[in-house]
Amino acid sequence: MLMLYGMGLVFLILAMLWGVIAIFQRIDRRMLATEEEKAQRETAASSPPTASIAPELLAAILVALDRYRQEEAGKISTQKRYSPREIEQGQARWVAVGRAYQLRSNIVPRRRNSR
Amino acid sequence: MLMLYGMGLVFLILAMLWGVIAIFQRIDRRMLATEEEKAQRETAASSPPTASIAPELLAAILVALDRYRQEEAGKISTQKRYSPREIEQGQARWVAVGRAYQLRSNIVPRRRNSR
Amino acid sequence: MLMLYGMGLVFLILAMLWGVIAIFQRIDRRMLATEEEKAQRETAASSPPTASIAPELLAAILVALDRYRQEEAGKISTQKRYSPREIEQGQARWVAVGRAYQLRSNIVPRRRNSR
Amino acid sequence: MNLFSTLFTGLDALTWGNVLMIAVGGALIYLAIVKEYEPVLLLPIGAGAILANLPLSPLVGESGLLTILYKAGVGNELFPLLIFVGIGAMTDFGPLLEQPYMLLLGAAGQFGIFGTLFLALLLGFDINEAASIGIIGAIDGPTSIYVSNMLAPHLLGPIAVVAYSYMSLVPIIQPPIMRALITKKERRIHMPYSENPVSRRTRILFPILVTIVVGLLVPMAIPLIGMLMLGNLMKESGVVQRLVGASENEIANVVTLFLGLAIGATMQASVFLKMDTLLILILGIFAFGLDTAAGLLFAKFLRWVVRGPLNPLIGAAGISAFPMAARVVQKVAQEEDFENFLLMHAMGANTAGQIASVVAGGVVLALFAAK
Amino acid sequence: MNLFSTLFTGLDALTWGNVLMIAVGGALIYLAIVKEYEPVLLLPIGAGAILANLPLSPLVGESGLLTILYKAGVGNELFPLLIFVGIGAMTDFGPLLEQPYMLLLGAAGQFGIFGTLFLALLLGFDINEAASIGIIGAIDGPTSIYVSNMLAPHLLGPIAVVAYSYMSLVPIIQPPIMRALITKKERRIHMPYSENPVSRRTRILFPILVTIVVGLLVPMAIPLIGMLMLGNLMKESGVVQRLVGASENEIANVVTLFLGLAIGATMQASVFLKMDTLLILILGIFAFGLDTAAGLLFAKFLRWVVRGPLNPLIGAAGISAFPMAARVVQKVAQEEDFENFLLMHAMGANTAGQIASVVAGGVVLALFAAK
Amino acid sequence: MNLFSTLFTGLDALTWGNVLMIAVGGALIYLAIVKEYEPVLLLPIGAGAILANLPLSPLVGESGLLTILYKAGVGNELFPLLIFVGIGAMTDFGPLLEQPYMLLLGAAGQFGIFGTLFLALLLGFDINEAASIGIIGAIDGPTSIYVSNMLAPHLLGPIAVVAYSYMSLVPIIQPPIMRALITKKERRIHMPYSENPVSRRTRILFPILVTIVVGLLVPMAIPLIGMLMLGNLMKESGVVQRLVGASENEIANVVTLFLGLAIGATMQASVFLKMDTLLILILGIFAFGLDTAAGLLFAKFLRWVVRGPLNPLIGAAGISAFPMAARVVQKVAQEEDFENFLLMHAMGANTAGQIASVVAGGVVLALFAAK
Ligand code: NA
Ligand code: NA
Ligand code: NA
Repeated sequence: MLMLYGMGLVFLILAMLWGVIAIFQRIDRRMLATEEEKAQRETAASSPPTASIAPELLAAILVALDRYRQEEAGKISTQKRYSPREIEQGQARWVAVGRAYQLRSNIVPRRRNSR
Repeated sequence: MLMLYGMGLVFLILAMLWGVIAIFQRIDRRMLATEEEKAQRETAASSPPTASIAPELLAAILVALDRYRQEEAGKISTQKRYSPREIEQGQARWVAVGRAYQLRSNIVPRRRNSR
Repeated sequence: MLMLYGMGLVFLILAMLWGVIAIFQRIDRRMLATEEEKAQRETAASSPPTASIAPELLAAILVALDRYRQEEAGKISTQKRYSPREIEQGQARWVAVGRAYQLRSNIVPRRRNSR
Repeated sequence: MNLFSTLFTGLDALTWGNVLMIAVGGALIYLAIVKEYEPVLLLPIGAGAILANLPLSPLVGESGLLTILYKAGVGNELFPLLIFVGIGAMTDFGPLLEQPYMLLLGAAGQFGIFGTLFLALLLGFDINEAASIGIIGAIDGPTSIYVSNMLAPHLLGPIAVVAYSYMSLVPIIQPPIMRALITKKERRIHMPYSENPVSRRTRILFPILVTIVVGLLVPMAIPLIGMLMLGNLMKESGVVQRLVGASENEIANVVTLFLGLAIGATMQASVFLKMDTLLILILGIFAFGLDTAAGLLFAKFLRWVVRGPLNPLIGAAGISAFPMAARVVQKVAQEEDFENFLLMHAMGANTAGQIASVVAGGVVLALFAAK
Repeated sequence: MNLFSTLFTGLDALTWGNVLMIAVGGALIYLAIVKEYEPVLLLPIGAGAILANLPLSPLVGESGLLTILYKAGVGNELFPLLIFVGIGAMTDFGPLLEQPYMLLLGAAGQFGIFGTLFLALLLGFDINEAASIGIIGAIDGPTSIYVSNMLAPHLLGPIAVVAYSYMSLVPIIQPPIMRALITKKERRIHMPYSENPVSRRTRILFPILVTIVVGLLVPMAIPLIGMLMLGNLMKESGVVQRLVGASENEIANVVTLFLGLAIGATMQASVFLKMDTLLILILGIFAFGLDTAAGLLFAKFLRWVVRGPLNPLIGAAGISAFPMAARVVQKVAQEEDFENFLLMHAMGANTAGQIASVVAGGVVLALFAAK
Repeated sequence: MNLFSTLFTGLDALTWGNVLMIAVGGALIYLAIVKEYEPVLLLPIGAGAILANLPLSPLVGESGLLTILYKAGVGNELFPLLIFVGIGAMTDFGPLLEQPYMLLLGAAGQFGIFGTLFLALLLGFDINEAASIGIIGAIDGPTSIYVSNMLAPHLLGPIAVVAYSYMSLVPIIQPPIMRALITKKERRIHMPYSENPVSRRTRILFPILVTIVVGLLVPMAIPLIGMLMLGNLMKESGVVQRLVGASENEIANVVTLFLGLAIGATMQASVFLKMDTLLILILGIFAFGLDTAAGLLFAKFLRWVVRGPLNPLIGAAGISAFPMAARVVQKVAQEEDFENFLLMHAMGANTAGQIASVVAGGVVLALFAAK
């Protein structure tokens, strides 16, 4: 009995999760379809070149692309996020540029807006 | 008195550890002897070139070799061990190759074992 | 009232910190003055070349220099500090050199101080 | 006198039980180092067992280090849950999201839990002990530790040891069962790659919704599924790399070391050297086998239902034991046809098994913890 | 029966409050991932809120993980103080040491604390609650958590959420106020770079003396200022890189994750879903605005006093919110004159704001904690 | 009134003891930064001393951060033991395994423990205090902290400070003693490199067997030797790099910081500013000298026994103080003969001293802890 209850519950819950994912998939596909339609209208006549590429090469490209995307994703989000090291270095550069400009503005006298 | 007891105990225990290591050494040497015998029979006539090498060079080679061994040891054990990052990347490559093959099997129709 | 007390305290304390820093600054400037005097007497006639450098370049140099200093600071203090990894590696090199020398002293017989 | 009596307090207190347990600890270290069976856990467990069984060891006294570690993270279930955050941060649910029907294979791969539970009851274990032994069939270390520590903490040692040792044996346990139950012809089935797109939105929403759905249905599963999915959410979000790194590395490594030592410390001679431990050893193998068989047979059944190109081998990956089971599937499939690539499908079933294990752990707790 | 009753215990216990709080948790996660508002804190807070509000969640039970984390580091103030060590290790007080008069701008930027406190009293909050809400005006996460947890722990959740959310909004909140209060002409003022040399000796002595001076005057501020300056001392010493690394990375990351989860767990429906939370949301904005205005006006006043080239915009950086406020100043100044570089001056005011926030936190505790 | 009374509570409570202790803390920070004496420990200890001696410091109150850290890891001996895991993971017992007779030099280098103990008894310290002071002669930080915290916790502060400060002074303390006791001729002795092969099996079995042998003979030494050898076992196994990394870095760094702060916090004026502290300062030097002399003389004796090429200088490395003592030996030997390479031999004696220190710590506890 317990076995039945137990396995029944497990199957029930995972089936529900299946349902949840299925709904996601439908939404994804619909959204993608819209995007693809747009894309197709834009790229119109150009045919996909994948057919003529050796599968090993295709695989390599896929991997490289994925890797690149991951790295880019990491980099971008790092830049946007609060990340003191980068900030400090960024600041150092800014400050240095600022210093240089303001040193120059002391060396070469020129019109200032300040009183 | 306490000093005697204390230092006596310390010496006693460390002497016992010496005994333990000595036994190890004997086993090691015996094993190595057997291995060396085998190795000698194999390499027979060739004489060791160490005598003609400058000691600094020899030192450098020893260090480099040791370093290399350490790194190799680290790498191999890492590969064998459960290491999710590597697995994920490994998986990515496998999956990509698999994808490419199975994409091709869709593009170029060929005999399939499946029903 | 509380606002007055509170803000008053905050201003008071920060003003005191200002005083502390001001004292530091005075000491720093005095020390630097002495050092600069010495330096000037040494470098005497040579004029600073900064004026003729483009500010962007100057900025880049400043940043690079700062970076270099940081790294050097890090390295030196690491070397001086108790840092087992470096020690182990350092030891490996020492040991290897020592081994090589002492291997040689076994190969090429020479005068020993030992009994 | 003083010298000798001091010197011999330890030797005096030495029992045969201690000697045997030190040997068991040594054996675990041997498995860890020479056989490389899950070394990051078995080595600390073995070391903990030795350190706890040296007579009069202050490490397991009331304020001993191993006791402190046990109280700090095993007794209160902190450590296995923190490890789950790290596992979640390392898991890619992509293959599962592309083929969600795999979730059923994950469910089937938990059959061994209840089968073993039943058998343990027959062998005379009480209901909580039986459930703890059954959970070995989840084939997931932290789940086994979490559940057994809650239901029958006195069996934690042997259960954890069995769970991790056998997990390393998956490449030896599974293939014979796979070859026996799945015909050569079936093993040759190629599976087309399903080109279901998975958006970033889906990947981010998935861990959140799984937590809510499972949490609402089985509140006892909230800690396990919640921490697993928290790790995955952080990974997929892409905006908290620092926290993901801390979960995967700092937290996971430190906690693994402490968890292993603390579990090893529970392996005291008086608790471990019993017939029960031997039975758990046997029941564990049974759980692994039953899980695998159930997964395979269910996959066969599923293939009969859908009548499509489904290779029943991937059912074996539903047991979890991530990622070894998926690799075993790929290997066995390639034995028959070198150009058959099932790995990605197996990974889907494997991550499904991971989720199903956690759900099953919660179900077991819901059914037995209250009683 | 058993099956269904087991299945529905969670759903049975679900209240509208839970649903709403899960939605709030989801909203925080949305802000963290999509808007990238302080994700390292808001994502764990949101996840903690969801996990704590799933009905019957064992995570917030007496020995639940989130309760353990709360007790281990929030209740006893350990986590915010450890984060301060990391912040100190990351902060460069160089620009401030070159222009110490900036400290007054930092003091002015705390006006919002007391202004908001006053307003909160008028709105009917009791004195400790009002002080806790006022401390949002410190515009510094750990200070807000430390002080509010000491004075009014039941408001910790909303105050932490408001503090971190609005901190991300600084680039939106500040510019309009800056444009309104500072004339175009003033915004164009260039500030010469002050060539005050700062020796290594000064950089090392600074954190020590600040700790002693502030500690002697306001003992309640010792934990906050002491930990901040400990981190800075370790950094400037240059001889304990290992400890600096541990403070900035290992400790900071792990503690941030645990702190966020624990704070999220305090956001129970019964505590969070009150009028008070809404009022705190409004008072928070008020505190940010008042701080900025006070900083700007005080900078204008200072310029009138010294009659030198002082761009009043840098007053806005005195609120702390390091390093965002300084960047906002630079951006607004460059809108008027592309060649105007105020960043370093703003950084001075910004780190002054950091110190002033901590001092103000101590002053608030000294005035109210005893009562 | 309120303003001034608030402002002056701290200054009011200030005593001369506080001022002196803050100065002591400053002096420790000076030694750490300028002299680079063990900065990773002395800087946090100094900072802890300042923070604990600011009047009314909430950090040392009942739920203050420093009190929490003390309870979390010093009172229960967790921190020194965790540091031992890291030390074990960094130590290479290879040179010792090649020349095991070095173990006797390690034993001889512990003579200072018992000599100092005896002297401390004469000076009027009670038996437990005397043993705690004697353990400075182990010349090993964590051992000193572990033993003294168990026998005489009120002396922990000065003992830890003395142990770490003098450890940095080894290059100054040892050479004169070496030159006084060992003749020029002896210092010139070359030692042949012993080509005893050490297999990986031996390297792995060594830490296990040392734990068992020492543990059986001196149960009180199990925590110290067990953790040291656990770290070494993990390192030599080569299969748990993740755990080794965590022990060497994450755990070691975080624990060192917390340990230093907590020890600093024990240095309250009322406890530290006593004649006893001054006596400990003097007895510490005595312990270091006695250790060195005993090691050197025993090495001379050993040379007389074996009548082989044994340079007595390596006896000085038997005191432990790893790896400084070994370097001092090499340096002093090279002063006489630039081509004399004793470093590897000295390293053997040095790691022997490490093991002997731990064994001696256990022996001291076995002899005195029970009473
Ligand atoms: Na499973
Ligand atoms: Na502020
Ligand atoms: Na020693």
